[in-house]
Amino acid sequence: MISLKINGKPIQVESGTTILQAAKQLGFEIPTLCYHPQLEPYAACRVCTVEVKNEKGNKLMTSCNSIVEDGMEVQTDSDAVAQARKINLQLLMAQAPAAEIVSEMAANYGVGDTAFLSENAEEKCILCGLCVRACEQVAGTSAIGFANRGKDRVVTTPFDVQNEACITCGSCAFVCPTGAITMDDPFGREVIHDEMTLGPDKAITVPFMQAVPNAPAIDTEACIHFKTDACGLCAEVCEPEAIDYSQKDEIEEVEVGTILLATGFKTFDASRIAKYGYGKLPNVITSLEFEKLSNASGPTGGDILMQDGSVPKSVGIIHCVGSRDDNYNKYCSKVCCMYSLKIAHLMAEKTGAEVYNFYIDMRTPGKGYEEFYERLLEEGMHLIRGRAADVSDWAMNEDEEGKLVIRAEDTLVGAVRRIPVDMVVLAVGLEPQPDAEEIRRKFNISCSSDGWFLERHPKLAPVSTFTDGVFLAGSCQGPKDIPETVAQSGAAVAEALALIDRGYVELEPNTAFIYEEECSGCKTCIPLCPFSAISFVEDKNVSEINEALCKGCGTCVAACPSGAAQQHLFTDEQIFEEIKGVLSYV
Amino acid sequence: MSKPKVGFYWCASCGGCEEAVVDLNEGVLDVVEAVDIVFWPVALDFKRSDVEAMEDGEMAVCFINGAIRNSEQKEMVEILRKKSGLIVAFGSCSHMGGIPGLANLHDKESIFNRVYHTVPTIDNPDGTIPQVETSVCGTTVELPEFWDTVRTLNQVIDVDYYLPGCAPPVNLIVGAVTAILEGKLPEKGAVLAPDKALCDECDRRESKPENLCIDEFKRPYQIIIDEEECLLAQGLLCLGSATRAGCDSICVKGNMPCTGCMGPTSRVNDFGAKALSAMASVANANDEKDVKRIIGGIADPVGSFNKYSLPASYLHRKVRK
Amino acid sequence: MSEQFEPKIVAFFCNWCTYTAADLAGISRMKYAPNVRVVRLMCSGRVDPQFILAAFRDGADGVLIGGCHPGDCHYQEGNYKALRRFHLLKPVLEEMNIEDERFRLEWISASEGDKVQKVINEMVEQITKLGPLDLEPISTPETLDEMLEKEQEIAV
Amino acid sequence: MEQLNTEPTKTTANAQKPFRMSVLVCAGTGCVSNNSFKVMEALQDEIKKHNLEKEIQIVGTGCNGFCAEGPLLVVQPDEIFYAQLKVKDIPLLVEEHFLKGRPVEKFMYTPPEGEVAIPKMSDIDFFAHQRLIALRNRGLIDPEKIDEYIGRDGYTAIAKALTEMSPAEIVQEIVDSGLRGRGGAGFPSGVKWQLCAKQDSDTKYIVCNADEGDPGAFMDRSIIESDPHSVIEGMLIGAFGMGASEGFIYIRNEYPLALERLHVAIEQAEKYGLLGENILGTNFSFKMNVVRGAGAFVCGEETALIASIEGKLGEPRPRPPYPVESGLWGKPTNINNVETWANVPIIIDRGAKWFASIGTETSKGTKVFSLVGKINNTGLLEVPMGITLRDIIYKIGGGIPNGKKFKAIQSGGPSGGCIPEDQLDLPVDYESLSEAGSMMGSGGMVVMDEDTCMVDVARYFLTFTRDESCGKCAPCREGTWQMHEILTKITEGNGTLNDLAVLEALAEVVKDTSLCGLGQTAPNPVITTLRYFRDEYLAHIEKKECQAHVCRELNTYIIHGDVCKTDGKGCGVCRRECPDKAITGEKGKAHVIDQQLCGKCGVCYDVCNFNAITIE
Repeated sequence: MISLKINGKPIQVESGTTILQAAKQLGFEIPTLCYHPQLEPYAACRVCTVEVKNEKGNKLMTSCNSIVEDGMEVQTDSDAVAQARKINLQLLMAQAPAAEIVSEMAANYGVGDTAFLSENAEEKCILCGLCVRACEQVAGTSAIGFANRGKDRVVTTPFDVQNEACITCGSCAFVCPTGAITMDDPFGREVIHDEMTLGPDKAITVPFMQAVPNAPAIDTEACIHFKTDACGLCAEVCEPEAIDYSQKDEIEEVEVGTILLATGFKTFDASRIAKYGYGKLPNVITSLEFEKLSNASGPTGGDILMQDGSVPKSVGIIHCVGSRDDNYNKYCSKVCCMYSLKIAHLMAEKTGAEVYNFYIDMRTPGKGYEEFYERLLEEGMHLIRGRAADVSDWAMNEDEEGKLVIRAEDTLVGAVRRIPVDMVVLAVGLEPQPDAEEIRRKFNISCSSDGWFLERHPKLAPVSTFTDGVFLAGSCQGPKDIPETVAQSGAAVAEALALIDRGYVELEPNTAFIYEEECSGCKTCIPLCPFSAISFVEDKNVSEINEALCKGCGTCVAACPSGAAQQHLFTDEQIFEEIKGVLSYV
Repeated sequence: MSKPKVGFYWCASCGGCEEAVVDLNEGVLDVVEAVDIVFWPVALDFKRSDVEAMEDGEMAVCFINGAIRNSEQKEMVEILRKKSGLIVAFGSCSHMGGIPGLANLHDKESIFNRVYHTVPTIDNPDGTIPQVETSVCGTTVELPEFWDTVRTLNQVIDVDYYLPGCAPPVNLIVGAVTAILEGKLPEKGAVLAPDKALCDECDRRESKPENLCIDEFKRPYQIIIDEEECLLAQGLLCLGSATRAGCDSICVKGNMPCTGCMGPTSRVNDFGAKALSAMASVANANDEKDVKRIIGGIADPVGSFNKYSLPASYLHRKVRK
Repeated sequence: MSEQFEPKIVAFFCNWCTYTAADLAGISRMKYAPNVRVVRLMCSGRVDPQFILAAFRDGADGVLIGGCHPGDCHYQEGNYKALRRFHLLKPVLEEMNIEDERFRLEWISASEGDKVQKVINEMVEQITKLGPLDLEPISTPETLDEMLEKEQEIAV
Repeated sequence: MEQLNTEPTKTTANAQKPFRMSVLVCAGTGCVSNNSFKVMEALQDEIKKHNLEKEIQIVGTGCNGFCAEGPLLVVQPDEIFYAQLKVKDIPLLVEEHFLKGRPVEKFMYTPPEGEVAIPKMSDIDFFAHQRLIALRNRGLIDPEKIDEYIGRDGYTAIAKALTEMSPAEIVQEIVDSGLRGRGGAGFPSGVKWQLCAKQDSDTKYIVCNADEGDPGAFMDRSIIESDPHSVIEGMLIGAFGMGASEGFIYIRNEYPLALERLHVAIEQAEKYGLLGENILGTNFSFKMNVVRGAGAFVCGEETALIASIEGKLGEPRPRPPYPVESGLWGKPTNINNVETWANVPIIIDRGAKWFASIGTETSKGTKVFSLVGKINNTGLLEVPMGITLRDIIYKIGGGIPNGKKFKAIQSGGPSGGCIPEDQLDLPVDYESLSEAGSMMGSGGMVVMDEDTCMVDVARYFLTFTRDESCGKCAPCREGTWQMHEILTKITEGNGTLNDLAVLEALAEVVKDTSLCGLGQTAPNPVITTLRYFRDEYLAHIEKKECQAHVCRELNTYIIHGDVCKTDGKGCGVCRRECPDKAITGEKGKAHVIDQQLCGKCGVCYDVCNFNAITIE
């Protein structure tokens, strides 16, 4: 332990402690600009200067990096210190007049204005180097650094060009004390709801409100620690030490009797239809993005805002985006008409905007659905029957200036209309999950031509599959709305329970078997069985089929060169007779 | 009690079956001791008239080898059927058509054309081909009618038993004769040989792997054949797994693959199709291109799988166009 | 034969894919030629080449095997075995003068009702064009003389 | 040493048949830029022409020191000193002196005030008062031939160190010698060595700081150019003493000749087994690296230098930890300046006691200075510590040219301070100079005469430190810039007394709170000039007057009409040259300057041949 005095107060601290840390323990605040507890001290701003008395006499030292020594006497606010801080803060004020934090700090020392010459009134950067150190020490990337000497010193990227080393983590902007660094939208748009537009989400998040379990998790794709093996700030600041980087996704094997496939759907990627301008034009959003915007726990607290923060006065909703379209999906996604009407209703209610629906056919079967549609008609919703041709920001007259223009044929009027709106919502359809094919193979089931999982029979076995014990629930089988999904899931669960309740599985009746006395032990059948149901019995020199393993395909039977293998229900004789039979009538 | 009378007859065949009888060596003496050979044209001077002169069913058994491919053979076997208590189809040719049966890949016309016109060694300026009836010096001379299709014995007459093989193995012959003498015959229509495939008695069977899959089919001249290892595992088209046992695997012992002369086991109807199925199944390929490559390595599939059995197969002859 | 030749086609369909697809074609009211006679097997891997030949012998003018697409077999790889046998049987049939169109192997998944329709209609059309498969029946002692007479006629 | 004898070089072989004369041509940078190589070529041609090759040997040496008089040539054994030679002089010189044996008086050095040429080098004042230790071989050996260094007892010290001394004894010897760092701060080298030797680490490094960045200083450069092996040997001894196995020489790339000679020297030393594995057959191994610096002044600061060697941005970091604890790549590292290293071999050779007998109580040995500015004998000199500034300026330097009055001497480079005339009897040692507000620095000395404006001098040095500040810490980056702005304001006549107060306060804060030595010493010129020449500042501010007439903004140019008319006949040259068209007048008549239009460029003053224009 080291004994020293700070402002006359004695204190004992562990060796290796800095004066700044020691002073903090005693409650003496020392101003800092270039210091950050998670970064190595840099001692560049010199604001943390204190006066130290030791055997060599009095000396001004920076407290952020100076290690305490036995017998030190430190003054954190002596006249000399105050004078040094005043001058240094004035120098920084002159250099970066727009850095408010500096002026505020100077005001504490009675400095209102700098005595020094100022060159650039807009300057915010005080060259404290926090960003550069954060980039190197936290992000581990060194994508930014200092260039030039002296007064020409600037923080920049190598050769002043954007470079791939930058992982756009935003550490530099986060740590910047003066706001000199901002994260820019590459499209130059003002960012109001970052989830929707760009910029990385935080690497540690609770997936969504009310998530279960309601615990934050690290997104390893976004986390700097996993990208560059640096950072680790969260572990440093987490007092209960709950952060564990070594945790990994684990694959656990669970033995089950039945499996429900409820892999759901994926929404249609609206940017595939370039003419609607999604991803290019501002304020063209998808229905799901509208839901997030409208959500009370969403980024805008439920207010429907455009990217410039204003409320839309007119909104177009385009139906059947990616559905009922030979170029994308031929089928009707079933749920879009109704949710579009809901969006229209909410939009009108929340913003008072004029809402235009562009539909092909209005499909509202179901309990209460048609009535809702009627209600909307009464509310004065604009419903235009016709597929929207495109969305553009190309104005042909003053009314269209600064707006999104939807062009559509109004088939009821028989004319092409141009409707200028502030915001466009695309009612995107439902699509099978991109990995449906993979899942399908894994479970040995089929897919329909659209890619939805195929039921065993469309009428008689709508939740079963061709694989016993595997059932389908929800929209992995095809587009469904919520009640339908719930109903079908219930059915699937009931089927699964029935199987579980019975507690045993019926074997296939059509298993293969071997006439032992006729088997020559040629082993031809053994490698053919994908289920390893056939084994060779050495002492008898014959093959033997385990009927519990046999799934009854009959491949071995067809290959058995001496006909010793046969299949129940499908013996050679039976099939020969069947062939004769089917050919016997004219 | 007089000794049972026995006959031997030879139709479309190579004569090897007759040799097989002779191959009994001194055993033939025991046969002669036990039976009275009353008809054996290849060895003894009997005439058709001698047979015709017999009472119906006078012969206890008649062994007929060779396929049937002309009218004279048909007539003879019909007579023999009448005069014999039992007819035994002797050897692959009468059993399944045999090598001569491969003529079913052609027809009478093309065969005559080849044999009498286009074969390089022929000297036939007049282009003469055999005629059933020919006038020679005022008399009519007859030749048997040559059929378009080669037939197995049982396609022509009712056959009681079959002695398979090309030629039938001696021990099977002895076994058959003994059974007849002792009256311990199986059900009519039976093949007088074990009803298991050759792998069962093959010396190399233990070297056959359980995960047999073939990357390339080879012909014997293409490799130096290992004398211990399963021939199929070496890539040779050995049909032993589809072929009835009873030959003591003499070909395999001679380091040559089984070609299937003993015919199928009792549950198999079409020897060639079944053997083909077994061989194709173990080709190690799933991709169409690879399948074609490996399967393409099997030269002459019809000749390979139906070397002895074409007339007895489902398709039995080429479709006429 | 004044009346239109109607070919007989024997189809061996696997239970999971092609048979279901045929079912789907039915449910979907897809009309296909009635000439096909379906033999349902659990898997195309069960198709013994003997069955094909037996079908031809018993009077079929064409044989169709329908199985799951490669990789999709309900039994994992039965359809590959069918593929191997098919490619070995093909040259045999060719040598026996049975036309290529008379024997087909098609991968038809459970969702491809339309493919069932297309394949069958196509096959019927092609085989109708070829005419009946004139495979000589196999003689027995009883039918021999009759057949020899016929043979004589052909020879003349 | 065995190895050395087996490979006699040409020089040693020739040495067996002694030459009649050795002609030592200075090949230091100063003389080279004055065409000494051409002179040498001409000499060779001429000697060949006269068939004197076997009698006369020509040697290109390192810097002789008397750079103002280059190209220089010393003829041994008679020590005849020729100065300012030109190629056309050579035929006469060769014929007269070398052939006929009559030294040529007209090529010899004549002191500025004297009339008689001085033939012998040691009789020249410039050389007479020097004591050469670090520069012991200058002008005597060919720096590109290791044998010549060995011939002058080179590499005997390392042999002694390796075979007769323990590492601890070596370090102790340096401690006892009282040698202090010659790079500027004057930290006792022995103490630093002890600290480094004490560190427990498997890897240690030693570094030679040859990043000589002060304007007007060329001590390190001369040592490397004239005697590179003395540095290498010093480092070898240090490495053995401190337990280091690898060394770095950090040298600025602007020193191509020094760089080349260093490479040649290292190559030769490696060939002789004096560098590399198992040096002189012992277990001691040492690898030498040369790192080229890009010429940033701040890289002379040791932590910035380390960062630069490591390939990082050359900027200092806070100390502690000191490099002896955590230096290059975090390993203990000892950094010494070129001159310090060059002193080491001779200390080991002749003993600490001998070395400690030279100099003063606190400052032992000698110091090399580069003497420049308003001085007659510009050049490089080595003097014992304790000599007075007056002796340096008047005895060695030969006084101020043109009979001007001495005003101040600035020592220690741009970060040093200005010392006025009343302190000229100050003994030159570390403490005295510091007390006077200046510093020893690396040994630059700039002499200023009465024509020098001290405010302008301060501004000039601030220009340098402002430009060379790395920009890391705020007081240095911003403070030097602001000080420079204020000084500029004053020199332009816009200064106020408040500016002076701000300047003084700022200078103190920059000095007290800057991170590294650069910033801490950058205000020295301001502080010392304010201390000794405050009246000049006040004159600039209050009277808007620059006594030395250096600050042109403050000058008023006046044409004396009578002189112009009578002497100059109204020649009109000034009118034509004036860029501001501020001068009017007809030919033959007196001219007048319109003070409103005058841009104060001073061209008229410079072009007037009749002294009709004066500055008020």
